[in-house]
Amino acid sequence: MPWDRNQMAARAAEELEDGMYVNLGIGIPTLVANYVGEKDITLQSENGMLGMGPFPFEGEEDPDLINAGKQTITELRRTSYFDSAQSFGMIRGGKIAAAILGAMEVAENGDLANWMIPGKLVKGMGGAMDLVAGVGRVIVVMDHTNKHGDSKVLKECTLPLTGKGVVDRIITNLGVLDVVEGGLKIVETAEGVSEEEMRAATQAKIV
Amino acid sequence: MPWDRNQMAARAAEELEDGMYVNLGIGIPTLVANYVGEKDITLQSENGMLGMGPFPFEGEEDPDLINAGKQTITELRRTSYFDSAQSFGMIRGGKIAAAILGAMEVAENGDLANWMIPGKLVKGMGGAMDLVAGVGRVIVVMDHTNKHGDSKVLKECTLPLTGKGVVDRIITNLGVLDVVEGGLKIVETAEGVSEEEMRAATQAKIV
Amino acid sequence: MKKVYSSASEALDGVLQDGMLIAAGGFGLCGIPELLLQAIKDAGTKNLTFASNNAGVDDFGIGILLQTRQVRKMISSYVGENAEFMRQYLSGELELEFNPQGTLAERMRAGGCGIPGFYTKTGVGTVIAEGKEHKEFDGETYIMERGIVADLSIVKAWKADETGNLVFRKTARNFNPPAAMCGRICVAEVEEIVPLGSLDPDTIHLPGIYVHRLIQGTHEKRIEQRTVRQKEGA
Amino acid sequence: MKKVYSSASEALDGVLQDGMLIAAGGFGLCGIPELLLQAIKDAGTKNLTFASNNAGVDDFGIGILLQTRQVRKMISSYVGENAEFMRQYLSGELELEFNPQGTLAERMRAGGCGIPGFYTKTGVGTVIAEGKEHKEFDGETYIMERGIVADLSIVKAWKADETGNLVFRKTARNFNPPAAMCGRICVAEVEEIVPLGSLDPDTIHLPGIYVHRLIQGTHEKRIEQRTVRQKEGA
Repeated sequence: MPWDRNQMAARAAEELEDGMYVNLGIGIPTLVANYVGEKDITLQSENGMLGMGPFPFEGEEDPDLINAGKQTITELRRTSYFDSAQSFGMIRGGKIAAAILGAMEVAENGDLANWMIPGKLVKGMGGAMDLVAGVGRVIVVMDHTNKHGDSKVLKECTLPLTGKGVVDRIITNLGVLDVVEGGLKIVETAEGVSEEEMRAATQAKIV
Repeated sequence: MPWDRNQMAARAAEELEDGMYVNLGIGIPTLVANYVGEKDITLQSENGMLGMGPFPFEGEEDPDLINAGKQTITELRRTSYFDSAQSFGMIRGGKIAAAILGAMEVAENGDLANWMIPGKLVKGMGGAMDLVAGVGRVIVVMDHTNKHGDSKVLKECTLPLTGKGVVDRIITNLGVLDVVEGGLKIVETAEGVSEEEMRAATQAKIV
Repeated sequence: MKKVYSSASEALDGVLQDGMLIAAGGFGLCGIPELLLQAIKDAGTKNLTFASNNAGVDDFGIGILLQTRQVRKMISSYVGENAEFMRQYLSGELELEFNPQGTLAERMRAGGCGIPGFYTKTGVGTVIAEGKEHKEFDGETYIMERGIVADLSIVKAWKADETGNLVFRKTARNFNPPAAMCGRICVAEVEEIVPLGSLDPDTIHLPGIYVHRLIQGTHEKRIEQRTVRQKEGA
Repeated sequence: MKKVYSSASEALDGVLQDGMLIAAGGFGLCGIPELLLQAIKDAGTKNLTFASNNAGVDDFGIGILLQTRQVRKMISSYVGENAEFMRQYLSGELELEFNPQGTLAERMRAGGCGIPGFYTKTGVGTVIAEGKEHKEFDGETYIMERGIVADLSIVKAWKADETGNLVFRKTARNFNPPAAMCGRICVAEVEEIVPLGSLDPDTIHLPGIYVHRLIQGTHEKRIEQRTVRQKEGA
């Protein structure tokens, strides 16, 4: 059976190793924080914070303390604050070990599209282009197909790119794929999902 | 009579206006601080400090608090500290209103040489090249001639440059010269020094 | 040298000009110079370009200047929270230059640091790279981005002393230091001006050299997305 | 993830390699990683290149590695305080690349921030500009300088917590943050490791993400130029 959102997040959490500094995108990636367990993971919020804590208790919200999704959050004992130039300096400089991000489309060469649909309202790329260009490892978490049943794992992206050849690993509801020389490689499938089912749902070349 | 070191420093201090952030080089420029009087001047030390105070009292030296000449100094109530990248960011970015520096040679086009004599021991340019390239106004304070009586105010510098066309004003023991279109312009002479004496001691074209 | 002014309007007096480029601090509605934005609205300055990560919401932040049509162009990374923005943009009244967030922050910092151009991997192979110089370094392709020098910077800090030394609080720091650095003139608003000497010189986030004018005021500090968790057992 | 090591030698174990590029913090003898330099001497690592503003004095700082001929090349802005340096340089044993001080600091910061090149006015028209790319921006000429990425950074701070968050003291901060940022691995020495949570998150100068290994030790903190004034009437 395909993974649900929480199972995808739990699988993504397995990618994280002790001591890592990690940036989580909005949506399913945010849920990854619930599954890191005992691992010593430090979350970066690109608006200027390392060591992001959980949401505050009611009445303890601080307007000066938000995450990159503009949500109120809390700090931890390890927290440090810095300005946006420093924050993206560490992103661009490869100091963040991994980013776990959602996507609209991923291509077999690692191209990623997750910021705009031409003709629709365009809100902007925010920090996504910097993250995919800079962090050590880009892990995409998304449904394998869109609501029409079309594959989001493509030979070529059709939407404007967020980054070219930037994706390392794709975690979908059907399983896990790596971007390798010549195409994608199936790393594993969700329990009860066959490789054939994954291939059928994938437009990209699987090698 | 030509100015002595302290008179040159006092004259240089007249260049400074209320509210200015200023960088003073070693030698005579350091003495300028003694003549700012009631003016609200903030001294930058390019190793990472704004609001440099005087030398400490004996026994109050702090190894963590030195100026760019590596001398022990003190802080003031307005002092802020920052790192070297930030320090030269403000220098390069034109935030320092003026630098008052010594020189070996100045040319009529504003070229400045004050960091090396080929064939002699070369210690390095330190922050001098950044200062002359970045600050709002470069004021040179030096003797008009060297110990052999040769002019240090030249048609062209003979020594390797610290900066090209960077000097705005020259204050020597004989008076004050500005770098203008086509050469140097005499602004004033020391009391008892005639324009003819200054011209005779100057190799550069005076317009 | 007096930096402290009595009001936002007084602090902006003689500084505002139609058509100018203003760099503004803040991320979302966090750490935005809300009093100075209100004073710009009151002054009625027109045809403004803002370099600002976001464009506020309809009735707060830069949004209040969109309502009055005072903004001609935004240089931003994310503008999704503002219906009036979208209306003006789609109707062609408002120009928009998207910058990746890190590129925007670094462009401001560079402009303030005398760096007219720098190379980044961000945006290579995307629409952001179109028309920009490409260069190889050690076998990888980068694009050149330009430093931004603004005519005016407006920023919001937590505390200041009278010489303009600024201290920020938590994630309200964000774009404020780079925005302050890149302005030919920088006006700052703070919650409290403290006596000279009461800020620890080691904890000053932005030295007063960057701040030309300063006001103290009361801030609404609106929260954009109030998210909370439940106390266990409550 | 354990970052705290028991000694400088332990913290450098497995990290040192002959011929590597090391970025070192410090200005003069102020804020230099004296314990790590001693440990590098003890390890006997050879053919080192140091990116460091200065080269220490004969018997302190990088000078101790010059005595043992462990240094092949210096990238520095000022090296005047070291007789052994001059001897080795003039005899051709030691290579020297002069960088203007601000260019060196910015090269380190750029390297740490993923910026492989940037433009500066510093050095235009001087020997420093020779062989470097020149480019016009808005009618002025600039030269391109490269970001530095070091194999190893060694820095000295005042306090740290166990996650590597660093706090510096007064002008001992200097090159330490940019040097730390540009290293693939950064080892820091501090005067005191304080309990987690005892550093105010708003006052951390360098976030722990930049610091991979950490030691606490006793520092000599030698003064290079002791200058004092007399108490009036004393």
